[in-house]
Order: sequence, then structure tokens, then C-alpha cells
Amino acid sequence: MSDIRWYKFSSPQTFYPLAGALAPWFGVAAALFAGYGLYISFFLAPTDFQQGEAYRIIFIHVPAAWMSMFLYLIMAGWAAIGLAWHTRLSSMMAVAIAPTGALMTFIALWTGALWGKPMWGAWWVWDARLTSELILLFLYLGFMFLHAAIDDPRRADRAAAVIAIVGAINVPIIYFSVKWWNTLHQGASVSLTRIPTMASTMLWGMLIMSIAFWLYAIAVVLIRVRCVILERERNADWVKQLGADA
Amino acid sequence: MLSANDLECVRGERRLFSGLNFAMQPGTLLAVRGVNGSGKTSLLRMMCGLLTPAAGTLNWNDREIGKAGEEFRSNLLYLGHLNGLKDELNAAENLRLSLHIAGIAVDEAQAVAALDWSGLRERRHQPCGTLSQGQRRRVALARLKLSQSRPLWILDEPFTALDVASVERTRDLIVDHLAGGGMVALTTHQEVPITAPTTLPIELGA
Amino acid sequence: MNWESLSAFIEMGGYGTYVWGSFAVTIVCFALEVVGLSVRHQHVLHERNAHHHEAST
Amino acid sequence: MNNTSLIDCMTTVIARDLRIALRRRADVMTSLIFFVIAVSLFPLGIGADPVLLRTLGPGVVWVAALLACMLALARLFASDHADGTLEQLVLSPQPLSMLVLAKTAAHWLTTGLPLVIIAPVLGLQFGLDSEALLILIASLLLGTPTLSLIGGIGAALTLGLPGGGALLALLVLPLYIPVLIFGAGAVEATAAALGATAHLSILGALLLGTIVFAPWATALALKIAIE
Repeated sequence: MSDIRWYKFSSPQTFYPLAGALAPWFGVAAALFAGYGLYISFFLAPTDFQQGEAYRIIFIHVPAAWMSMFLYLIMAGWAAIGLAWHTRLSSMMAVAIAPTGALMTFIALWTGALWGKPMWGAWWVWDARLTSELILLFLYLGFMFLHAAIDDPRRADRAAAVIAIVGAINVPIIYFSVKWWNTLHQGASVSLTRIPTMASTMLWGMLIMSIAFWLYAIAVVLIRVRCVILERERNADWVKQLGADA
Repeated sequence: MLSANDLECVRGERRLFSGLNFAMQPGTLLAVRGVNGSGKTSLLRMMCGLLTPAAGTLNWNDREIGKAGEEFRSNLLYLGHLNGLKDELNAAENLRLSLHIAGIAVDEAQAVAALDWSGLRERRHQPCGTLSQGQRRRVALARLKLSQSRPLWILDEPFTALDVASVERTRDLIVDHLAGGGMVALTTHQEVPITAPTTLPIELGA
Repeated sequence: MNWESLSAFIEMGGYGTYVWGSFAVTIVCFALEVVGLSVRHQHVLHERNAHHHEAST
Repeated sequence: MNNTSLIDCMTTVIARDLRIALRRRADVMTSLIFFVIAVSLFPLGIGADPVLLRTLGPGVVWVAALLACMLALARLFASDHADGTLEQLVLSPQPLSMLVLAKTAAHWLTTGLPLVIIAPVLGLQFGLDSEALLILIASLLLGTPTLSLIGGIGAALTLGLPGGGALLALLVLPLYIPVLIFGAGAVEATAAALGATAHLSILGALLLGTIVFAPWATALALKIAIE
């Protein structure tokens, strides 16, 4: 592994206050976008002629599903950077992203089930995307439990980074093999891919909600990375001098 | 030539040592001393590339050992706390197979000769699982006898669990290796006098 | 505004439980995450102060 | 300096592991017996209706083979880690990923191959016809090495960790899913007279991809684990 030491420049100590300053702004922006998005999804978007009002669940289901996928790839990216250049802060970012990504996957699964029940009469539908979402949740849990199982933070970061990279490479393979398996057994009729024909306001609503989810995720990850930094640098002097409200 | 520039080792929250510099020329004995837990084993493992240092670099002929990889490892012999013996295999099999993997082809006669040097000739067909700790250590040491061609020896507590005769034999082998232009880095608790062209004492945890 | 009345809005064309169920799950998850994080943050600061006091007294 | 070639070293690693496996036949048998028992449990659980068993057969045999492979993984590096031979592998002048490939090959010979040999006998229990059994062997022959290679990554990552078994399963099982889908799918496709060439070629592609990538990842994981 090349041993360029970048940690002098992106040291957790300098990032800690920066994250603290940015997080509230992202939080407020997320709230604003969410407000506007909800307004669109409930008051501007028309009723769908096929699914009636139930389709409005896509305004959370689809953003959550997108976020769960993107966050995994971003997590794997940070983990790879941390692994290759031994930058502790990048590994901490990966560790900070994982729980939020897992939460997004959990939300996507729940809203998928709540949508499937009225539409197809079953809480769980072996649809290609829902099944891949479930497997993605296992990949997140694998990353988090492997990281938690190793005491030494350095080895934990590097080992979890390897499984994140291997997982990231497997995500498309898993998706396509599940898609192949789904069309083989179920036929396309039951799959969620047949999203109702998208009136422009619906698309717009989903886009705004996705941005809201993005901003929320950034805010939460920044807050969590501060916790991770504090936990890891507990004995460092700069942590000791922090005021009670830092 | 193996050189270290301000090496640092951190275990958990504790910094074991930092700013460690040394250069091993042919004929140098690096004697690492220190209380238990002062990082002796960590330093040795760092020197053979098993442990990446928290800071600082190690160079083999001015190339960082991480990059010099295969070239560095074909000049290295490492003997750790663990003997590296398979319980199911007998001493001769263990010796030949492990040296083969380390890059030194050894035929049956050479293996038997080395085990004879180690005083284990008559036990060479016994599975290593049935040998005592001292005997297993002597099988591991027999690897030294067959690795004279390797310039750099890194030995972690080579003399533990050995009887006086074995300590004597091993010490002579190390002295010959040093006299022949080899480099040896070792840690030991027993005070075993080893004469070497140049001796570099390293005191850890002082 | 395509809702006649508040009750129609809540009833959501008969799918109220599902739609509001999904939104509830999402909001509860986000709330738990944020609250959990601030608790964790305070805990680390508090625990650090405890060490800090011991060290300095 | 170094007068043993890469191929020499790889064959030495394989020879050593096979010799040990022969002297400790119990390990080889345990995963094989697990496979047989696991497969035989399903009819007891589902009932003996031949039609049902024939449709479930491929899936059951494949899931049991997958679990048997996974259970045998813990052994892959654990004993070498304990007695210090793993350090010798890492310190060998030859590239570690190639030695890991050899080790995984030896592991497959002692666990994967026996499964492939026994599987058709178990397939008969589920009333699979001869053509389906042939494809079952072909799919397992292509699939089980991939399972061992991917499993190697998990085994290296969880080396020396408490609760390694369950953690290994959590890490490795999601990555096994594509192999399971196309493996079991191949046998089902023949039963439905759709032809399994597509499935088998994908299994082959997965195997080639894994041979290239997995040893590198396992070697990296090993270096991290023994630090």
C-alpha cells in the first residue's frame, strides 16, 4: 500500500469544528426541501388513475432506495481512500456513513412493503429491486458488525474497507442476478418497476424529496463523524480542552 | 543494507517508541532490549514488513520495504515467537516445506543434516505435535542452519526454551553468519554474549 | 389543492394507513437517529470531562 | 537468493495442505457429513411428495452445498494463523495472492470437490433425472470454487475474531447469492427443458472474475489481520 501520509492535511482536529459549523446548515436546508417536497407530493401531484392515492408513498420509497445505494458507494469510496492512503479521517467518514445508509435501506424496505400491501395484497414481494435492497441491508450490516468486532480502530477500518470494496463490486452483480432470477420465476407483472406513468409534478416531487434526503444524510453523517472523532481522539489534548458545549 | 528513519509504533492509544533511527550494514548485530510490552516484537515485525509503522520508513538498499517487496523478502529470514510448524507433519517435512515456500530448495539429505545439527536426527520422523516446546524450537532453529544464503536474519527470542548446548550452537551459528557479512536483528532476555563486527544496541521503553 | 376536506386528506383515498404509515416510519427513523446521535455526542463529551476532571484535580 | 519458482511454491502449499488433510481426515468428513444431513433434513421438513421434492431438489442441494462450503472456511487460515505458518506465507518472496490462490485450491479439493462427488447421490433422493444430475454436477463444479474463493476473503477478514463463525456468514452469504441463483437456476432450467448453457456460462464468468479478484482481496485482508 502506498504510504503517502495525507493525514497532516485532513486531520480530524481541523475537521471537527468545520463539521460542527456545516451540519446545522445542511439540516435546515434539508427541512426546507422536505417541506416543499411534501407540499408537492400531497397538494400538487395529481391522483394516479391506477393506484389512487397509495402511489404517494413513492415520494419517500424511491428517494430512500436511491440514497441507500449512493451512500453505500460513497461509503466504499471513503473506505478505499482510507485504506490506500492511511488517512484516518476518510475511514471515519466511511464508518459515519454506514448507519445512515443502513437506515435508508430499512426505510426503503418498510415503505416498499407498505406500498406492496395495498397494490399486490402482500407485505413482501420478491421483486428484483426490493430483494436487492434487502441484500444491500445485509452488506451494510456486514460492514458495521465487522468493524464493531475488531477492537483496534486501525485494523477495524482497514478490514471493514476491504468488505466495503468487495461489496461495492458485488452490488451490480447481485442486482442483475436477482433481476434475472426475478424475471425467470415471477415474470415482470408484480415488479415495482412499473411506476405509474410519471406526471411532471410527480417527477419533480420525487427529485425535491431526494435532495431533501441528500441534505439530511450529509447533516447526520457530519454529526456522527464528530462523535467518531471524539471517541477515537479521546485522549488527545485538543479534545480535553474542548468546552462542554463543543 | 536495512535502514530505519524515525520509526514510530503505536499500539491502541499508547505510543511504544518513536523517532527510532538505525542502519544495519553487513556484519551488524542489532540487539533489541527492553521490558516486556516495550515493543520489541513490534519493532522486529515492522522490520520484516508484517506491521506497518505509525510513522517513519524502513528502507532495504534505499528502497522502501513495502515497495521492494519480493526483492526484500528474498533476502530475509524471520523467526517469530511462533515456530511455524505443522503438528501433523514430521520435523523433516516441516523443514523442507517451509523453506521451500521461503524460497530455499532443500533436499532430504540437507534437511536431515540440519536436524542432526539441531540434535533431533533420531526424532525427525515424529510428528511435530508430539515434540516438546524446546524440541519444536530447535526444529525452527534448524531453518537458520539452511538459510545461510539469506543476509538478513530477524530473530525474536531465539534462545527461549533452549538447553545450554542448543544456546551455544545457535550462538556460534549467529556469530559465523555475522562474520560472513550477514546482518542479524534479535531480541533476547538471556545475556548471551555475541561478538559481531559492529553491534547496535537498541533500548526500548527506557 | 385537490383535497375537499381535512378528513379526506387523512383518509387518503382509503390508503391512509399505508401512506401515513410509511411517512410515520420515515419520520420516526430520522428522529431516532438524530436524537441518538446527540445523546452519543453528549455522552462522549461527558465521559471525556469525567476523565478530564480526574486528570486535573 | 531464491531458487524456488512461483509454481514450485504453489504446488508446495497445495501438497502441504493435502498431506495435512489426509492425516486429519475428520475435517474433510465433517463438512461432507453436514452436507448430507442438511439435504436429508428438507424432505423431513417438507414431506415426501415426489413432485414437490423434484422442484425443490436443486435449490435444496445448492443451499446445503453453499452452507457446507461456508462452514469449512473457518479452517482455511485459522490453524496456519495459530502455528505461525501464515507468517511464513506472508513473508515468502512469492506474491501472497498467488499463494492464497494455492491455499484456496487445496481447501476446495478437500471440501468443494467431495461435495460435487456426493451431490448426485443426494439428487437421486429428490428424484432428479440423469440429465438434471449431470447439470447439478457441472454447476457445482463451476460454483464451489467460486464459493471457496469468495469465502477466503471472509475467512481472512474474520481471522482471530470472537464470534468469527456467525460474522463470517454475515460477510460471505450476501456475496454467495449470485452463485446460488445461477447454480440452482441451471438445474431448474434443465428440469424445465430450457437448457442451462446460459447459467453455466455465467457461473464460469463469475468463477474467472473471482479467481482474478478474490486472492488479491484475501491477501490484503490477511496482511491487515496479522498486523
